[in-house]
Amino acid sequence: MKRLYPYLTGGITEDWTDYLLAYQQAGADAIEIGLPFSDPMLDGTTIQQASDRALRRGTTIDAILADLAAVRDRISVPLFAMTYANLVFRDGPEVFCRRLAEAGVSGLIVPDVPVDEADGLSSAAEAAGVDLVLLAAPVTPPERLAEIAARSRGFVYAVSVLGTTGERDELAGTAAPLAARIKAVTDLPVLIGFGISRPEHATAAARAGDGVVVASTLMRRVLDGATPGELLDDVAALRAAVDQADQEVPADHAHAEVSGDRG
Amino acid sequence: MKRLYPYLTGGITEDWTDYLLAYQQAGADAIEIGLPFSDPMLDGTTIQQASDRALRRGTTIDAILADLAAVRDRISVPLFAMTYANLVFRDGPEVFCRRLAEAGVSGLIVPDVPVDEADGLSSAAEAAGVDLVLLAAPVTPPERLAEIAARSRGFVYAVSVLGTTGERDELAGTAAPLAARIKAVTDLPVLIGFGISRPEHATAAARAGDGVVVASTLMRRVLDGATPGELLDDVAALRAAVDQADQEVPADHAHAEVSGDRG
Amino acid sequence: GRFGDFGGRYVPESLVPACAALETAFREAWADATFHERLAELRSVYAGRPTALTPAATLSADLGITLMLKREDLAHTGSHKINNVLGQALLAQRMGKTRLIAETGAGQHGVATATAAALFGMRATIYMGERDMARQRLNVFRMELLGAEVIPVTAGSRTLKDATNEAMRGWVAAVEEAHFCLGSAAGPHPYPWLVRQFQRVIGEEARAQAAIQPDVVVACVGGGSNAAGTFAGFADTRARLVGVEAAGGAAMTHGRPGVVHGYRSMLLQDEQGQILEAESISAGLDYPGIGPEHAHLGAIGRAEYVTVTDDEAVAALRHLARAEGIICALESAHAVAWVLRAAGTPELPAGSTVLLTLSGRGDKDMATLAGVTE
Amino acid sequence: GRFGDFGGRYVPESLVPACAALETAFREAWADATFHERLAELRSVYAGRPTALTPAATLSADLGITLMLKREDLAHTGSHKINNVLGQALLAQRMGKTRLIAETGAGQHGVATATAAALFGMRATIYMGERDMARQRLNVFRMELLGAEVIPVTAGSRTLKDATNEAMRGWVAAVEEAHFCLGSAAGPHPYPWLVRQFQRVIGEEARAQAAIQPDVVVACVGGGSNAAGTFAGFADTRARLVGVEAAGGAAMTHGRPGVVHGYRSMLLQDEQGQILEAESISAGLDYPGIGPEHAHLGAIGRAEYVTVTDDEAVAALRHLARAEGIICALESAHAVAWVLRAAGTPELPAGSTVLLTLSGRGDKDMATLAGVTE
Repeated sequence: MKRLYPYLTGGITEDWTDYLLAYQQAGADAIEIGLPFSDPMLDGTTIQQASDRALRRGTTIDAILADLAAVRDRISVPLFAMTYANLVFRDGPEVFCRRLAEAGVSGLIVPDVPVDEADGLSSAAEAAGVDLVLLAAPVTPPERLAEIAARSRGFVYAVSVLGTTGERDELAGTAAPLAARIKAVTDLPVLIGFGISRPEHATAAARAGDGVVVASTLMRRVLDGATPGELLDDVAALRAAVDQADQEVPADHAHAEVSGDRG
Repeated sequence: MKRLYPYLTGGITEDWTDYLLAYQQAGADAIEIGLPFSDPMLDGTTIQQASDRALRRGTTIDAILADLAAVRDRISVPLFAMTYANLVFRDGPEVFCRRLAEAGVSGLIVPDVPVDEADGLSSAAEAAGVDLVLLAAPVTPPERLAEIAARSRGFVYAVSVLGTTGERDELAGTAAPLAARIKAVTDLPVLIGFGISRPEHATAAARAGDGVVVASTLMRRVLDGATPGELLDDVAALRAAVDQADQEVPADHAHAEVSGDRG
Repeated sequence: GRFGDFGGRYVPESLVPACAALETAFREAWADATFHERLAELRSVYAGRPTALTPAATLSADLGITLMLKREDLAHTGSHKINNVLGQALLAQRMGKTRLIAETGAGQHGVATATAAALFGMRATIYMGERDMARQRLNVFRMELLGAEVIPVTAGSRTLKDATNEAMRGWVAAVEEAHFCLGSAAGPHPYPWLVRQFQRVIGEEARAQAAIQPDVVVACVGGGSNAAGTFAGFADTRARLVGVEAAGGAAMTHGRPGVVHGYRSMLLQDEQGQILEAESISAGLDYPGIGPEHAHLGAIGRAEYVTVTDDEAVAALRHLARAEGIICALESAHAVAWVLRAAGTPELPAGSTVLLTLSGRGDKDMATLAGVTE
Repeated sequence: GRFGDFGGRYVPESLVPACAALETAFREAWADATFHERLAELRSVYAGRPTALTPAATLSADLGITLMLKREDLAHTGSHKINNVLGQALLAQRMGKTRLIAETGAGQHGVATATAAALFGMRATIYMGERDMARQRLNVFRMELLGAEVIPVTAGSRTLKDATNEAMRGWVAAVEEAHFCLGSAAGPHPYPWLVRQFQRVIGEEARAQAAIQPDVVVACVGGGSNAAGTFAGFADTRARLVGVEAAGGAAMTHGRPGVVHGYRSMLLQDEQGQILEAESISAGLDYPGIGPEHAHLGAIGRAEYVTVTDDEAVAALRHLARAEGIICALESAHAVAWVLRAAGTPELPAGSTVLLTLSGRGDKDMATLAGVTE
């Protein structure tokens, strides 16, 4: 089954956990929760705005984790935290990972901690029982890709494009070849993220990998005031798009389709 | 008899020659006529403004000399032109001096042609029958002073002060010693100019030399709109002040008085 | 790029190969005599090096010390920034890059980068906070005149911190054709090291020029490239090394360890780990981080870091102008201010010989200063 | 001070002894090795000399010539003006003067004079046209920062011509304590000669630095001090000397002989002999006269004088910025414009080797240029 991991910026609204429940109800296989940082270097405008809004609301990691703990018994899908190194290292990775685990977060994605800098965080995550997900990019060379795949836990995050998060008109041609390269060196699921903006992107990406992470396109809706109910519909549409990939096409066809120029 | 040479900027008003007649009527011994130049380096604010106004009226040397020719038969006192080198050299000093003489101007003062640069002008003036008046300053060294005195014609112009023309609160302490130094080396009349702003200055300066040139204080009045009749009164007052020097005090007393600090 | 506990390469995976390639290229270039020759040639025939070492006669007499000023204000484009960009542009050319991307605060590094791009026939894209663009309109104009594209950054505080984020984002998106020409001794490995190597010409020249070896070497520190370059020339001497921070941007003095812009160092941050905005009158010191080498030099006690207020810096700029006829940058004025304050105290005893780097000229700050004065 | 039919000392008697004393002092100083040593020291440790000679690689390739740029833009305070004021300040000090008086147009000479006064602990009084003060507010601020008194001149066109008159008036009134630090190779004897001697370091350095001796030596000319200094280094060679005037201030091309500001030379004047106002976008060339040595060099055919329009100068400034990464002063851009126009024509045949003096940097002109552009 192809996977769908929608993203939500923690603390974006007072009742932000309602969106989590909606995501789950719409068929999310797991949810990525952004812990907002003042300087989100890898994020495009949408996620920057979402982080800013959450921080201006006065949200903190403590508050987000407390909110999560409060809905913990209603959430059955895995939760991944996505944030930046400075928040992870603020009180040390051990403390940070333990707090995640205590709040029911089972995975962690830190885009500015590449594999070379991941030693301490990796052990801390493992000790706390948290999966440290590593990212691979189209420019990652083969040997390094193998190392990333080997050290990643939970899944491998395939960054589809050279660029930041953000809505795009089409899925990058680099997405499918990267997913294929990663799948060749690991049995972990490979999820494709960055720029999955429309259901057809999700279908195409899901064909190439094991599923998709969708962030900016959803957060754009949240920023524009869409309700959890409306987001439920959005995620349901993505769910259907992802499932379509599962049903229709053998993997090597899919590969051919998304890697071509779709102008 | 002590002399009074009042100054008027040529072409300052439409009927500027009326001021000449007033000056003469009030007892001027000679009149200095400024031929306005765009860059009157040695003149203070008042004469600058007067030159500017005359030039903005569109006056020219030709126009001024034509105006003079028109009143020539009513003027009996000598006329000295005062102007700057560029106007003198524009068509060559010969042409310039001849034009002066033709208009009835008998003398010429060019403050930016010091004795060292005066050769050509000196011969041209002499050929045209125009007296080239040279200036001496408080800083002029003795040998040079003797040369200036020897080469000056008509009178020697003693620049009373290190500074430009312009009204001042008191007569400079440098005036009388300079006049005395010049008188020691020449039989020409020595007229003191620059900063003779009040009748009492005129009295003191006339005691030290053979007379005074008065310019800015009169031009201030003209600029402020005083009529020829009013200027007649001003010049008459100066006349009285100058005459007072003649009557009262022997020359060496005068010298002592003006050279002291008059606080 | 690693200095004890500090430095590192905390960047998105998309940038790791580019950083690695840059490191390799730099190592090769640095070992290549031809590269050094070309760099030396550019410094000499183009950038105006060596810059003068000026004895500050009046100040020395007034303060009872011997003060020498290393005059980066005389370098082409008006600051030490040119040293770094010429090196990086030469390196980028060697790597086959056709475009330079840079962040800028006051615009000095942006102007320097635009200059190098023009000289090398490359495109330049300069990210600058919208607020800084408004404050430094003439530097924006200079960059555009040099053919650079200046991109306004509207995120966050709209200053250098945000411009740096945006430049790195821009680099992520153009990593194959573009070289990120980072302006300070900060950022991911190899930048802090590479920038310091390109700036060490300051310290090395000064050391060779100084008739008496200094007891104290002082420079202002924002990200810290002029200080790093100056200190590098005296690292193996007994000279005290003093870095002067802006009181409102004193990452070393008031910060704590953290990670931003790809490196681990001392950072101004709140209890939550959110990066704080710096507040300095000097745009070049208006930055919440400090180069990792400084964090290390401070940690091991090899260098000292002190702070100076906006008011002290403004007064020092005026004092230097009147005493020596040199209008230095507000950044550099921080170093001057410390000397003025410390001279004759146990911090800087009478009789000391002091070498101070004037990182740049003050023309860019006249509008700011006129505002303060009026 | 006398160059054929030109030059001389057309000043009020009050100034003659001061001019004579200055001449004597200068002759003595110029014959004194100690004076030259001190001047050389100041140039080197303070003013950033020698300035670079930059091969303009891109322009050379594009134009089919070999173009070398003498970089006075890199000198302290941003132009060649510092060469002259350091010499004059040293001379004034030797003469026991305690104050410098100067005229300024764009403010570059005023800033340089204020700088030298600060360095030598003298007072400085700078006369500047009110209109120029409004156009160059930041230079006014720089002068005041350096401790100079800036006196607005409200007479006439309220520009350099009037500031010069007023400075000479100020000198008349303070001739015993003050030295008139004239900024161009103009004015009464000995100024044109003295200023050229202090500026000849430009030409002499360039000649020593140039690998190939130039066929053509080109510089912009207002009063003409940078050109005089440049030409002096090549007077005894076969190089063609080309002075480039602003079309709106082309005293050599459009003027006729006359006397102003103490010297006889070519002047812009009307039929009556009234001095005309020049009209150039470049404040430094916005002057109706030209130094008498240029008038002489033109008269005897040793140098050629050509003109360039405002538009050509602005375009040349942009062209140089993009091609070589150097933003030069609008004044200097006139020289660049002529080369751009003439290269490849019989005026400046392909294959020529050209030495061009960039008299100053363009920072001061950014506001003007932004106005032109917007």
